Amino acid sequence: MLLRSVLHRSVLHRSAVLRSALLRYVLRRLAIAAGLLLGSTLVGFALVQAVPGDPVAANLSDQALGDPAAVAAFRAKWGLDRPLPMQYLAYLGNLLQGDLGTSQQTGRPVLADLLDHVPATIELVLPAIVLSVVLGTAIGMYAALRQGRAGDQAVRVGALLGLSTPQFWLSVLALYLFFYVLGVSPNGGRLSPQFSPPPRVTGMYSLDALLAGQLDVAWDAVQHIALPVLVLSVVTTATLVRFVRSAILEVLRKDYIAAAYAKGLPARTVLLRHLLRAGLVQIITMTSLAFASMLAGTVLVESVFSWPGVGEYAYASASALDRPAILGVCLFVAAVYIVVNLAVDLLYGVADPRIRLT
Amino acid sequence: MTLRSTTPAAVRVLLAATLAVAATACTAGRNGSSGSSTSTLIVNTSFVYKTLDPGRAYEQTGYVALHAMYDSLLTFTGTDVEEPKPNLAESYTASDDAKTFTFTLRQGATFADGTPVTAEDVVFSLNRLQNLKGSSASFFSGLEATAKDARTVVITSEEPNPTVPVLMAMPASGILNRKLVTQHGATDGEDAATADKAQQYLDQAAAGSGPYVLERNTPGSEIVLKANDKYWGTKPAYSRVVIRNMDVQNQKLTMTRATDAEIALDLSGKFLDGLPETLSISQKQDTVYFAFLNTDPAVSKVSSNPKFAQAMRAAIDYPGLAALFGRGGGTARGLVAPAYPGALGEGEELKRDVEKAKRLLAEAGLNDPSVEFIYPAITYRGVDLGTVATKVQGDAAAAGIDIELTPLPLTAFLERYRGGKAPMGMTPQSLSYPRAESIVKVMSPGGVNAERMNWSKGYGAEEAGAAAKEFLAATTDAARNEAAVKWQRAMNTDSPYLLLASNSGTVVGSPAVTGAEYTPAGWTVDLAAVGVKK
Amino acid sequence: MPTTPDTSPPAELLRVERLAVTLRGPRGPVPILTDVTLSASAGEIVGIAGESGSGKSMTARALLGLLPRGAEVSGTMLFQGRDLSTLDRRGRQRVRGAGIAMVFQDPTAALHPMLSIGRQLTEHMRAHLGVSRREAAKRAVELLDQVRIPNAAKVLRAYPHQFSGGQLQRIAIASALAARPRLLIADEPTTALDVTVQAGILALLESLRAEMGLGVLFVTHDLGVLAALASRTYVYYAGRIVETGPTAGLLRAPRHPYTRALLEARAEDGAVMRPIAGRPVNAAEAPPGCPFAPRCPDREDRCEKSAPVLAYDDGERDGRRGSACLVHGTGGAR
Amino acid sequence: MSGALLEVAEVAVEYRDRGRGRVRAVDGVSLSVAPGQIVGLVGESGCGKSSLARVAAGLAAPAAGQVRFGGRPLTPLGWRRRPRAEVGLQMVFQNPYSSLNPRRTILSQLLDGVPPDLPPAGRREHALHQLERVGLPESAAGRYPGQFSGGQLQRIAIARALAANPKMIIADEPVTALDVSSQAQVVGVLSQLVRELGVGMLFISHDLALVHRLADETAVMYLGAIVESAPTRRLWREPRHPYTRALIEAIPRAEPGAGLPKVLPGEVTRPESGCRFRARCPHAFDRCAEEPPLTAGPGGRVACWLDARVPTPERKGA
Amino acid sequence: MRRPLVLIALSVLGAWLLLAVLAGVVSPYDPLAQSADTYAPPSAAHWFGTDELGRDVLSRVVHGARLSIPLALAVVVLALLLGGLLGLIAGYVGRAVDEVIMRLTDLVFAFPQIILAMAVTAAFGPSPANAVLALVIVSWPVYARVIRGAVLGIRGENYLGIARMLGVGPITVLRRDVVPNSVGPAVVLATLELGNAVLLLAGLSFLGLGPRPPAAEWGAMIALGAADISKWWVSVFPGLAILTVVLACNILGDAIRDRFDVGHR
Repeated sequence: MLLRSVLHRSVLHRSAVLRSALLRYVLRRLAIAAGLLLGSTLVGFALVQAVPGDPVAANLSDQALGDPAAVAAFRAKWGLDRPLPMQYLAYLGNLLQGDLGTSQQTGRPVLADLLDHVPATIELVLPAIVLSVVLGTAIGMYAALRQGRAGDQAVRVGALLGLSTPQFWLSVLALYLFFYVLGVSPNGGRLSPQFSPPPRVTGMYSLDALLAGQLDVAWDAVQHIALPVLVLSVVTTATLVRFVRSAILEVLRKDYIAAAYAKGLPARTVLLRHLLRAGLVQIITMTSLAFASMLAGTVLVESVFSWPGVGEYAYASASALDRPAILGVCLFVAAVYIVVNLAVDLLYGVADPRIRLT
Repeated sequence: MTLRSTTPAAVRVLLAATLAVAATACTAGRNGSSGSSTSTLIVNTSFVYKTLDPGRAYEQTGYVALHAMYDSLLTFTGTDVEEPKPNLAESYTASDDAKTFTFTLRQGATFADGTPVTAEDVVFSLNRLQNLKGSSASFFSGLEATAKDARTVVITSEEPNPTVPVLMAMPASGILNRKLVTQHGATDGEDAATADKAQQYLDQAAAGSGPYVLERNTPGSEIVLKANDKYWGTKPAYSRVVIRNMDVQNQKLTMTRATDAEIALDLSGKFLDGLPETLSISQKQDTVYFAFLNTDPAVSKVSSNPKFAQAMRAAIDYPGLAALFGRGGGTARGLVAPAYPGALGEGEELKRDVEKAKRLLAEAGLNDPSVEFIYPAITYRGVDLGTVATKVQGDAAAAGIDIELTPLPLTAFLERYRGGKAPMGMTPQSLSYPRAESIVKVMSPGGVNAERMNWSKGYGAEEAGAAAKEFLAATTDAARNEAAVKWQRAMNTDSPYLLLASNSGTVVGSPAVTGAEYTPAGWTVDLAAVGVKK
Repeated sequence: MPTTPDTSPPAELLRVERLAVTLRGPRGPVPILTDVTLSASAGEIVGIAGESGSGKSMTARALLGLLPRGAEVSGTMLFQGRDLSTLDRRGRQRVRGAGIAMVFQDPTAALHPMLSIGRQLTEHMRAHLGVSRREAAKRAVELLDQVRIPNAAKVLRAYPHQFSGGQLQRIAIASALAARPRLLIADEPTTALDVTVQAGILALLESLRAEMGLGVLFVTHDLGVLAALASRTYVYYAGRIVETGPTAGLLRAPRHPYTRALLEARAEDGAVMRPIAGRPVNAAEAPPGCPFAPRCPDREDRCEKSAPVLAYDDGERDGRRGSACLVHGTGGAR
Repeated sequence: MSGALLEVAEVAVEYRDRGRGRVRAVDGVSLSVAPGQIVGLVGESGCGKSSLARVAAGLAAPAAGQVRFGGRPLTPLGWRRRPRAEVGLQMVFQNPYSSLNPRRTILSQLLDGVPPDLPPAGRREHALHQLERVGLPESAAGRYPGQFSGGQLQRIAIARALAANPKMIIADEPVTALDVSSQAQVVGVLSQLVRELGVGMLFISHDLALVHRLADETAVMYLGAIVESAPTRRLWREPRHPYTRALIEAIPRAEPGAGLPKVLPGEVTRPESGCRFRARCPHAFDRCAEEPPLTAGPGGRVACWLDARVPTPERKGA
Repeated sequence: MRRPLVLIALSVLGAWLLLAVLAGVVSPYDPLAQSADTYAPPSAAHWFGTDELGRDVLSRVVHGARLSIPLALAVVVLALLLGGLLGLIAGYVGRAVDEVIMRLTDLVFAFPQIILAMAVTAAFGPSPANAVLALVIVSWPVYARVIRGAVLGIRGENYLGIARMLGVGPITVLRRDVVPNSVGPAVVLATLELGNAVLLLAGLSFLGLGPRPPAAEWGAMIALGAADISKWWVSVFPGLAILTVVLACNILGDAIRDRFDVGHR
């Protein structure tokens, strides 16, 4: 390490090297992401092959099953008459053209199904992740700064409680309490019945309604979003609080924080600039992890809140053993995860000059 | 909310029986006290939907919408399924041998675009239906439609077939606007299964002559219909119908608060408890639940023993099972659901006798028999089949029978069931069209369904077979109904089928609607018949 | 050149009297410093020597109010006549950086890895001196020139990982000097560096002292470094001062056995490296009596019973020899 | 150098550095150690001395050159058990806390290196004897590393190496991590060993003063190469390479009036060509644009054009 | 405050273990016994009420411990073994092997746990064994990474090199020096993951992918109760059971981590 730093010191004067280093970093990340994407198609494909049941038997009526022509037509349509590697290659080929196959359940292209379900999930996950990050960072920092005191203890216990609550149970409780008993929240779903979905731009009702100037629809959509977002945020916030707390505690022990105080900087500057900045890389990492776990959480939460999102679709596909849909969802989710990770890696470069500049 | 077993899938379970599956939820919402226009009817249902192409659709939600968009030659009105009524055909005649049927088309009926409905459209639609080789095509096999003139259609059947008029009332035989759909890739040729490209178009547009046309279709979320301006008949009461995907739980909550025109199609069982008195509830017992036993000793020494079937039949707590289904449930009588012609009458309910069950087991030399019991892990009509299976298990345990439950995803269930290797299992069944014909065909010895239990001889096969033969030979509805009763009694006496209970389809209407009636005809509710309460 | 007081009497910057620090440990209070009395003047480099755990770094942190939470401080710490322990938060902020600045042992750890050098040089400058961004940047360039970092303008935009340890320590010193402090506490600033680099830092500190009249409190474990740099030296052992005096005299004729042992354990040409028996203790582990007694070659029975106090040759403290030894010291037992 | 125990011949060590290709940390270093001899290797951090130590000990393979131990080429550690003959080459590391497995008793770790040909009863005896050698009580054997101070651990690490009856010990900064008081103890143990057991030792340190105290022969490394090597006394008294001189002058002396140590200007940066010390050398001249060879003479080896023995390069047109 | 918390957590977990062992004795009813008294709200006869088949919710909650706790333990132990082995190999052997194993963990990480577990159980059919299998498949990479990290962390430790130089074979070094010094963090992680495993298992059961009916499994019970949220007692009590077990596991895991000072993953 020392050796390296000695040999690299003169880098400062060689901006060409610098730029190519950044470029190489980005390219390497991209290559890894691409490899992972390819790998995830293979895993997904292999997984779906393990799904039992002859899709032909599951999808044709008995009459049709008795008709060899109908069976052959079905097999040809789904490429089931070719050997597995060929099926995989065909799948990859279709994938490259944006064709994820057709859901056996809905009879629609999986991509179209996903495009319908994804915005609904984004509408939940995006506010939930923002809320969690803001709350998690603030509370985590607060706890770290009051380490060992009552406030810290309360936060730690609260975070543990949040982590230990089953999300689906919390959803049921929340719905029972806020809708059934108190009546302050709307029931599940994305919109109250008296409203029609706004014209589709993003697919997110609240946003689309705003874009269309339908304030009442937007407000109704927001009301529907509130409860599932809160439930989703509980676990993620708890996770982040714990991560941020320990990350900040680690930074607090660093000399450069003592140095910042020793320079006579106001506490606020030290907290917001020095402490938070140093914890940033870790917070970004944790956020990406939290994002992945939140995507998973949507399966359970969406199912309770009747939310037609990706989680719901994933569950429906899995219970119906709808192979193209299962594969589609898996790939979609994996792709999101990989892309988020790529983004995080690239963000590291922005957040941490050590990555950016070497 | 979606539970472990609510599954959006429509799957054919039996030859002539549908298993419509309660679906996952989607857009749901509190029924606001204000806002919605009185001319909009909201239909809350768990979507079971694949397409709005009449030739391809086979699912409950699709049928509800299709019946409102596509007129067929005949139809059923209200909740009555005894006698097909005129629709696009103002009258029809049948030959004595039940092989030739002549339909005369109504004058002045037009499609939504104003084109008149002609015999050619009818022939095209029926040919397309058969050649698409979709799920309902088989019911129409052996039929041939010809246009005698612009207003006359003759349908001939190879076999004597008194059910042809009933088939002409099915949503599948809805008449399409030939000119319009051929422009969008439809064909009625032999190769329609591959050559027909009209499904995408039909999913987003209506090409029928029904009281409603399609305004918008968001699969999985909602189907919006609007009144057909050019409708030839009486205008429907509501100018707009929103069929929206909502799981059962939310349907209940929504209906509880509903003040506007709103109906729910999937509230059944316990979900009907505690609904406000002001709501209308219409039910028809059109589904039966039965267990089946494999008669092959190689599969199971236990289930293949006819005495075991008898013991099970005596062990089941029929009223208790029926109670699981709430107010729509009925104590088991016969394999033909009470809503249909030919059902067994009241007083023929099956009875529990645990002592008899134990005695039978002892006679059969079966000590603490244990047997696997498969069932689809879904919720059907608001009842988790797992709960039903668990109840059966509990009842059997009281008689000393150990049942090992194996819930399976629907497709996996079907595969095992069809594979003929499952020792025992359970499934609900309702009819694709309101006649006993199909179940008699498939469940009698030698039928597709009976073969899955390897049931061809013994185990009461002779008596059941004879009753089935008698049924199929009958050329009138009345004769067939009589034969169906006989057949069911035989099946209840000795067969590898254990009838468990019957259950109802339900339509719940808000106080603002009238005529929200459940029909066992296939389309659940006639949307055009729903009225506004004054 | 070793420093000698200027012709005019130097202004006293720092006066610490009977400083004691106790930390809160898991099993009750832990003494860290006991009865520390020292002073430093402008234009003077004062050395604090001792092994790890002797409390020399804690003295530095106590002066800046950077002790861990729960630390208890007694005694007085006067900086330019003001008692540091009575300052409020704002007052402490003003003293930190602008009055007393600090340079840490490991320069790679003491600079924030994700903030640019420019920001770390200027942020407190703007707070303390009220200068504009532009002026601050200008001053930062001057400072970098002063600590002999070439290419100053470019360096401002760079980040710490792009520099070697020696360069970083210069930058850290520049940063410490940014708000024109009067006293610089250098806590083992060269321990992590190579000898050739260390030589540069020592020369830099000496020139800063000479040119700016900076007072420096130089903390180290290496008496050799102090020989070259410090006019006066305090030797710490187990959280207290065991010997003090002008550096030259202290090295020439160490009085306390510990000072002598430290010198003899050094590897230097000619001399034999003589190990000190046992191992160093910190204030909390110190036995009653003289803390060095268990390791002391000249130990007498009384050493284990009573603790010696630091006593001075003629009662006047500053600049005078003093040692806390019952056997060789000037003072007696407490 | 026929009697050499350890011979390092033209060894190079390279690191693969992401995005920068290969980095040469050690660039053609040769040195040898005879039985009973202590060779000191001095250099500042990053000069490659630790990389060289690992290669010399067989922990890593050199990128070029060869290491011979007892006349035979040394096989770098791989997936096979180390040949018995090479167990005679041992190493003591800088960080004593990392040199012992914290979860095994001292005895069990001492037994690791005890020659297998000893009878079972003698093995324990042998192990305990090593503890005694480094001045620790036998009772230490049953304890765990966590119960010892750094200085004690370093002595245990030495005992552990001794258990294998080594002929040669490579000590890589063995006292740098220790307190002043422990340093002297460990240095004492090491020098005593060489005297008593006649083993050879390569003593690596950044502390020229320490090497001066201990080594018979001293080699000075700068940026991956040896710039000067000579008998320690001579090297200390009249350093011939400017870098050696700078090193010596930078050492602060705990003597009254010693004055500030001399400052070596510049940074450790390898020039594109020529003498690697050229940029910082106060005496650099034209010729230094070419790299001086390490040339042997009566008083040792030196790589500097200033030294009279270094042959004048034949330059075209000069 | 930490200590009493740990004590409470210990006693809660102990109580659950005791309940699991003594379920047959302490539960007032047969958890599978059906009765006509369906959906009875909590009362003196049925403290936690009854469910849709008239089964006693209290008895089912108590018996649920018998399923959830051992299954969660199985998940954690198997994942620790599998992940530990792969992580050890990756860290110790390094190079290509390491690369392959780590990319494999990346791949598994790319699929959110519950979704991958769902797909796996969908593929192999719902059953306790398959739920465990699915969760092992999705959770081993965590252990692999932690162990690999620990191995890499100690790979720089001199005692490994010294042992090899003393003539000890690589496998012996692995066994005596590498394993004991690298499993610590993974074992600590395992205690933290125990609660997580309970949650995931309950989640799978909630989706119908766990033990078969009529087994009393907490997640499945919540699902049944959620079918009609007005019968709150059917889902509230099993949920509380999960909450207490998971919370106790997490508190203990935290305490153990603090004790052994092992950082977050």
